[in-house]
Amino acid sequence: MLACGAAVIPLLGAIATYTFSKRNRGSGIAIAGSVLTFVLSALVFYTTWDHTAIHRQISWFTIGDLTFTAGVLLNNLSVLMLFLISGISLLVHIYSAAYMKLDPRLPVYWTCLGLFCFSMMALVVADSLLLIYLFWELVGFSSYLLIGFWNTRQAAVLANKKAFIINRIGDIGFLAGIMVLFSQYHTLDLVTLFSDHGLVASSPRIGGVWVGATGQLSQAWLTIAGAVFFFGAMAKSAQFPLHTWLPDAMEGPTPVSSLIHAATMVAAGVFLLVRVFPLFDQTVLLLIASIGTFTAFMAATIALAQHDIKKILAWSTISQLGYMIAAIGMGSPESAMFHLATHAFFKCLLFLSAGAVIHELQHHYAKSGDTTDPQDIRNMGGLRKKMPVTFIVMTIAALALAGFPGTSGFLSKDAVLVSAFGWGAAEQNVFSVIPYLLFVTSLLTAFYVARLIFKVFFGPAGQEELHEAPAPMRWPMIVLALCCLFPLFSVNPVSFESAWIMAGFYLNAVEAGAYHTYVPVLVSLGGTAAVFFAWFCYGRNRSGNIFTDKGMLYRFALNGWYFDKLYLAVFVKPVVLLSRILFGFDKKVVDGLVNAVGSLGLSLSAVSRWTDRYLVDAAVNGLGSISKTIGNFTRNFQNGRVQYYLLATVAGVLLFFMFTYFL
Amino acid sequence: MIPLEHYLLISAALFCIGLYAVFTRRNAIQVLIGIEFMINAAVINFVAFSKYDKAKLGGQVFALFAIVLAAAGVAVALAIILNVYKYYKTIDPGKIDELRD
Amino acid sequence: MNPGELICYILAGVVVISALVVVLTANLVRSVFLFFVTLFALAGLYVFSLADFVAVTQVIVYVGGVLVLMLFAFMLSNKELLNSLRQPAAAKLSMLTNIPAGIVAAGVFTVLAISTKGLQLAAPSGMSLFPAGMLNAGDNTIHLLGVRLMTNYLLPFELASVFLLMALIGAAHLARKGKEST
Amino acid sequence: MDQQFPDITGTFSAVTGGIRYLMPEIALVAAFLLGVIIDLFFSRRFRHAVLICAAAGLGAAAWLTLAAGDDLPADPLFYGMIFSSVFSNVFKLVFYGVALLFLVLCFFNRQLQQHAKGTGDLYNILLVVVLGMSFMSMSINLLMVYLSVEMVSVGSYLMVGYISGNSRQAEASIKYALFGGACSAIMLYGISLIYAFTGTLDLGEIMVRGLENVPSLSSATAITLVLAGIGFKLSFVPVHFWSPDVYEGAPTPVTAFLSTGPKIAGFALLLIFLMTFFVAAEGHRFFDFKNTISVIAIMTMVVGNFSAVWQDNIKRMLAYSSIGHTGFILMGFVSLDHGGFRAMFFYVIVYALMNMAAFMLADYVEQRANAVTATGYAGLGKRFPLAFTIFVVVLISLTGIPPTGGFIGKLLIFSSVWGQYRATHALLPLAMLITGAVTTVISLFYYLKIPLNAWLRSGDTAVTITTKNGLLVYTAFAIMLILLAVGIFPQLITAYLPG
Repeated sequence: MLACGAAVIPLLGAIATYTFSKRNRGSGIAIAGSVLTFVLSALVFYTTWDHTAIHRQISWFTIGDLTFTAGVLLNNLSVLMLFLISGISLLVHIYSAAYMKLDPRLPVYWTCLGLFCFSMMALVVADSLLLIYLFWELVGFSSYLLIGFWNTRQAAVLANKKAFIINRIGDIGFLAGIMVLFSQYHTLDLVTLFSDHGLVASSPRIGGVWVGATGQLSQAWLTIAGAVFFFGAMAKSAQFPLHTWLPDAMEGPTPVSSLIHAATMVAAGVFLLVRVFPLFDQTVLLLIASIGTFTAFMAATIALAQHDIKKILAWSTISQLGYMIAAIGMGSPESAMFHLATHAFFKCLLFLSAGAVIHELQHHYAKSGDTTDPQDIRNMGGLRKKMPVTFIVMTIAALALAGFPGTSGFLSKDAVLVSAFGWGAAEQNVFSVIPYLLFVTSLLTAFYVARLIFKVFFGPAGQEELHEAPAPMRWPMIVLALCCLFPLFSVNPVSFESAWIMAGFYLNAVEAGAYHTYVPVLVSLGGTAAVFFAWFCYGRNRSGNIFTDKGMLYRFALNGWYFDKLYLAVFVKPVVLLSRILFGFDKKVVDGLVNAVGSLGLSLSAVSRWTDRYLVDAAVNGLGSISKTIGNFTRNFQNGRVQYYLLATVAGVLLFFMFTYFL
Repeated sequence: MIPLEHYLLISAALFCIGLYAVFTRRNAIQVLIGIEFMINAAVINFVAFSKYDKAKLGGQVFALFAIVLAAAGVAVALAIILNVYKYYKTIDPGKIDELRD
Repeated sequence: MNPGELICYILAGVVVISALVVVLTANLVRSVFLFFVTLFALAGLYVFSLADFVAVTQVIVYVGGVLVLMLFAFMLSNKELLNSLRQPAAAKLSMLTNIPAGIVAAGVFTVLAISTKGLQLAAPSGMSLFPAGMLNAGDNTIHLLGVRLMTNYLLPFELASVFLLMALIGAAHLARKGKEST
Repeated sequence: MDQQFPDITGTFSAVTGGIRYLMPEIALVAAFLLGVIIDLFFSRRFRHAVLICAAAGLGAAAWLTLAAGDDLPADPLFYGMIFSSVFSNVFKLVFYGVALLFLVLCFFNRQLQQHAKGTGDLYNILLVVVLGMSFMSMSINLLMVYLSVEMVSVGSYLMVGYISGNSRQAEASIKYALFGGACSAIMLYGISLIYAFTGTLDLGEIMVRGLENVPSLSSATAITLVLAGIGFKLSFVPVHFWSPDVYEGAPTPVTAFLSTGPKIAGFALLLIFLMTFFVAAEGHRFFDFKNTISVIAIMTMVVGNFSAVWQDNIKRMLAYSSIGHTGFILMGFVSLDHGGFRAMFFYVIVYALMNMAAFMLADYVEQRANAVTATGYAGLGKRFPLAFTIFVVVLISLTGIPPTGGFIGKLLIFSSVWGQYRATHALLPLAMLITGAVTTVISLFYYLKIPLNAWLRSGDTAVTITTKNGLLVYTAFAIMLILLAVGIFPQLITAYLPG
């Protein structure tokens, strides 16, 4: 099977680079493997797209009377993803060869990257939820390795730990969803479950009861199952409130950010949601739509105020993912997939161009011994003349992101927005605000991306002797820039419905009518206005700034709506506190009660400290024997004493017993 | 013949006295004595109820095994206690607390 | 109350009181020797429960073996024991520290007493669980035990021999000095 | 001879008939006796003679267990003392495997090999402990239960205090001996109460009926005391206090063995004990086993995992984490009839492998770089790349992330508890699921410490690196491969599991 081959080659490449990395430092093998993967994927894509789905499986293992299968499922969805991932990873591989040339741990880099590509591709072709979960974890793990690649940086170490743990929290949701489905249907096979006449589609939901193959559950469980799957996708696709890892993950090398955190890994969450789409009921869809929209809006506002070029792009990624998620929630997975595909290209390009800029500035600063932050856009300007190619391709990508006509982003964003307005028209309640919020977000997007371009490429030139990035970095960018234009997706530059991706999925005709006309027009006009506004603020004279640094809203946005701080206060601290309490209890079995209470608050511990001191003083003042006795009493309960362990044990058993039988 | 529940009461008393010794004594050997009390409390039960088990005599046999195993346990424990004394110059279990959190 | 029962109760009283003294006295030597008394009284109780062989084993193994071992360990580990036979006077105050232990032990005793109270196990309902009949004072328990040990309890019997050999080897290992060390 | 025993030949042949099912145990005893003799007379000339003898004995026992295959007795053996079944055979094979791995660890442990009194006695004690464990997995009589538990306990005290090379090892052994002695006395008292209430020592129908006849409070008291004794072997809350101290103080190979072998034997025993009541299906009337074990499992997971977060000493951390795993495995006991049986077996086997591997690597690092704390591991990843790569995989498996055996184990346990919840809609299974999920995330915090320090922090420059013992790492590597293979093809284990 070609698809298997395509998926496995990166793994072989990873092993090969790890083993034979002495010569050529692995770049050759990695790129060759990547090319081969791309060719195979393209073949698979060519033979399978718009043909009947191919499904091959073998029996994997049996537990009791349950058999688990493993296999590949190739339908339009998976081959599109396969093609996308292999294409972008090929370009990123080529780019990386130049970008990472001087890194001493280059073979390790190739190995991790290969592992990542392998797990991502295997994820999209896997045919069972269990397999998807397996590779889902592997994707998380390999991204953990890649984010923390520059492990000498403390920030990178913290960032990868954060990413891993947040992803794990989401994974629990995924696993819970798998368990609910499994107990309901006793299979995890995607075709059996989610095809048109699959178990999920054909299991009736009557009178609050969800009837499955092997029994029935309360309908609440259907909602819960959908919600927990979404929870899993939330972590991977960085949706509110599990989005905080993504901006931090920018600590990794820029090609990694581009590949993982813009184009592929975060798409896994969207992919999963599309895969299990038939499962969602109305409640969950509404939840998905609201969260997606909120995330899109929130992230866009945060992106307005960032200074770090990669952070801006990271928040914009979150925002665009919000679009996709919202589209799924509004029952239009095909436009979500379309946006995913276009977004993959232009966001990848944005990151690679940003990487080129950072790369050049870094070299420049390194040469001159300057310690200026090479990622801060406040220190940039006038690069238009020094790096014309970069300027042009990045502008194309930015226009695509802002959704200007002629670009791919225009098509996919319109697809999302039109379906949103179509959906919103049917909603009578407060949710009808969702399409308008998405529309506002698209204006914000145009503004912040214009700000980025103007700040970086316009204005007075600050630095001397900067030049264009080397060819291996330049060419992938140019290729990507071409992919950001409309012809790759649709022959008609204004009608998203003629796009082949939309046609490739089951197109349920959006009964939008008038929306088809005025939404694209409004978006284009609004976007243009926003860009001009940005030009007015940043491009024309750089001193103009609508945000003053002291504004409350500004700080709110700059700090990412303070979510990190909130999590620290609400989640991390109680966990730490709880473990501290338990630790204290174990440490000083009974006396530990005092300490446990003490750790509840500084004030209480101050009281206990005061008591200690008081007792010591009292001892000196002649209450010797009593205080010694009390001191002895507390000392008796100190840790490390086997008799007190025994006492605590028996007391514990006794309490438990009394609680059970006398209360 | 005193009623069986009186045997149970005596053994319960002995068991708890042993438990108390285990909790409080400041000498590992006395702690061992406490453990022996607890074992003997069980032996009282076994022996007392064995009267009704003529066919298998399970109680008496168990009592014999308990006594013999206890003796072996004591021998091992005393060897360990002497080893501890070598390092700590005390066998007060409360003062042997290097290992802790 | 016939004389047999009276002696039984007296023995039981001796067991409990001597055990209490063993636990509560501050004098280490006295407590070890009272342990001896407790063991003997227990052996007497066993005799009155028609377990003469168990009683003999108790005397031989505990009094002859365990107690002597313990005394040796005492001598080896408490050098100050020979100087002053009493624990320091301050230790008396530490009685207070034993309150939680006392509460827990009393709690356990309460639970045990409640759960064994009023079971009336000597009554026929209890008897019915023991279908094979009762031991009589005239029965030769040594004979019965011997046969049982060689048939029903052969496996544990053999296993116990392996266990004892292991305990012996292990205890000897811990106690002996190394070959190379001085 | 006596009218009471008319058929003495018949009774005797009933005994001899059972012997052929005890061949593995006989092999262990033979190796033990041979080892004692070898240690006395030949150990000066051949230093590793006893080791080879013990390994041969364990190998022979494993082979005999495998060779016996389906030749299982239909009835209990030796007058209802033991019952040999597929499930006890699986446990026995795990014990033999763990013991063989322990021998590998001992062989490479410098401290043990330089012990002035020789290592011969240790191997002999090990054989008896393994013998006791295999009887723990077969006993169906309370006398056998007590005897085998005592064999394992006393042997374990001796193993912990075996070197007594420093104060900590001596301290660990005395704590273990005193705590264990008290716990086994408590268990003995519980057994005596059961005997008093029922008049039988056989774990079976009569005992269950007898316990039913007394008030539920009385039978609950007796059962609680026995469970406390079993809990000592398993070290679940609140009988866990001893384990961190003992595990930290004991020589690392012994810690590895104790946290694996006797613990799993404890699970076997608990299973036998519970099955007695579950088969009769009347257990719940006088003792609510499922709820009790659920609460214990929750508390054990919470205490084990949360306390582990604060540990710096690797052995102590692994000790707490093994408490956490105990709680996790206990979840399987609550849902025995929903696939928990299989899940428990699977998890136990995988746990044995990953725990042994983790301790092997900890011992390896301790010996080569003298590092015993997580902070001491800083920068060691680059010095021992292979060892730490294996360590990472083993820790991933301990956390329960695919594609490792630990993940499949957790998945099976979770789904069995989920099945239990579906069947009953009770609160406790749900609470267990949530606790299990939360503590799994928590465990990531402390397991991550090791790779975090080893790979991502730079350590002191001067780390003394002493003699090589590569085979230890290769053994761990083999275990890692097994863990990965099992993670991808669970069939490798599930195909052979009973239940």
